[in-house]
Amino acid sequence: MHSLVQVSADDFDVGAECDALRAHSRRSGAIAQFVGVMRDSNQGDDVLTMELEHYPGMTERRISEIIERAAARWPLFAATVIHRVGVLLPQDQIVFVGVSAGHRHDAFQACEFIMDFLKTEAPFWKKERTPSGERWVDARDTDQQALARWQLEL
Amino acid sequence: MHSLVQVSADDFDVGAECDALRAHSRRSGAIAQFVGVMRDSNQGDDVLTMELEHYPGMTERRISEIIERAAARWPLFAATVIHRVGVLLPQDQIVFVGVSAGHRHDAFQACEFIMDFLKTEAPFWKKERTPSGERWVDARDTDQQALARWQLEL
Amino acid sequence: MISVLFFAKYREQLGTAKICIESSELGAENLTVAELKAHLSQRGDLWATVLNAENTLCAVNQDIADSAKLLSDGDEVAFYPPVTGG
Amino acid sequence: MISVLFFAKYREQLGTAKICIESSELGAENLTVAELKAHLSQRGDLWATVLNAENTLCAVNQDIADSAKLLSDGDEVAFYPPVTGG
Repeated sequence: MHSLVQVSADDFDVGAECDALRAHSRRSGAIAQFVGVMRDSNQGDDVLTMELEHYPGMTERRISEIIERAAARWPLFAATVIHRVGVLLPQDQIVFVGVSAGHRHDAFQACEFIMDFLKTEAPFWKKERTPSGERWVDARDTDQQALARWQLEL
Repeated sequence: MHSLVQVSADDFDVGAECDALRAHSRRSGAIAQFVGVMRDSNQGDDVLTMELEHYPGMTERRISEIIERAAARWPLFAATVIHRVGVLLPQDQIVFVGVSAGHRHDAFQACEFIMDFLKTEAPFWKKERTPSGERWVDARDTDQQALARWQLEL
Repeated sequence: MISVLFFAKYREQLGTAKICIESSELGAENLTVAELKAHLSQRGDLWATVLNAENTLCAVNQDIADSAKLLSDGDEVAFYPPVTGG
Repeated sequence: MISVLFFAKYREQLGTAKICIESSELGAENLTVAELKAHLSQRGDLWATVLNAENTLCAVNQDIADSAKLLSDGDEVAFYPPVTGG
């Protein structure tokens, strides 16, 4: 399986990432992708900018490890995870997860699995700037709850 | 909800489609996408080219109707379905399904729902050219079985 | 007049993509899809086989229809094998 | 020497991203994470609060670790709040 993990301040090109996954998938046929986008509001407040901090080194390790867990569970051809850090504006792309597999259900499952574990295990932290000041974003219970699915489903 | 259905011989640009979904999703944050890619083999034979026939008019109607069913089931901001027809080569893109929603699980579910019903209800037919001649691709039981999930799950 | 379309393998097997049948030729005013199939099956064994195959699908005016569906003058009927897109 | 890193809200609250502690200062050779927390908590109430908060996470050499984890000279320890990426 081919895998790519990138953590950087740079924006990413979804079309180019999809092309790269396609190039690794002559016998696959199914590419599932997720793109996380910055919202312009949160908890009722306008969000002007968002700053993403991370733990360099550990971030890449944890994401690679999550991809390996997904590849052990579903037969995958390739997986790409890109996560941005630094200052972002509303509608900016934050994260890309792309997976190619032989069967579309496997591709969908693996893609969502990677997103769910990235949300709860990869060391990123978001700080929002709103008209009334800056605040660190709190972790959400729903993200922890999303993990339960992967113990139950195959 | 904004929706776009396109059936054409032209290739599509995944990056541009993702950007368009993003533009319709200031308050969404989650975009799930599927890209179906032509394989270079099927049932043990090399596939040199594939020709996709469809039922013009009905195809677009059925796809729009599938999108409406998805939008009735999950809160969606936008959905795009593009399907190519005509002659395709291995590694060519065949189909794009993109969905934006407020929550990533809804986006994943709606995207896979649309693909599963497109596979079984949209009037497209594939004809493969292999080194030993041409053949129409048979419908697969697994595609019918995939529908069962949507009666059981929420 | 009723238009009847054939797609994919059926189009090739029957050697036609579209036929038009005058209402007068059908003998009755409001035929069902089943009756249209019976009428077309008189064209030969190949037609009977294609039209009566267990997995042959039918659409009337581009909506999926079953054999009991009543047809009207001007309708577009399509017969096709299971779909394989995506 | 052990490096201790703090991230996000904790980095801001403690006013430091990284401290280095000499083994001699720690008093023991092989401390656990829990013992390191106790040692650092002596720096003041804010430190005690951050380090002993129920949802404070810890990594040792960039792997998630619990309080019983034994530390060695040269280790990189990190304390951070629940993650919010993606």
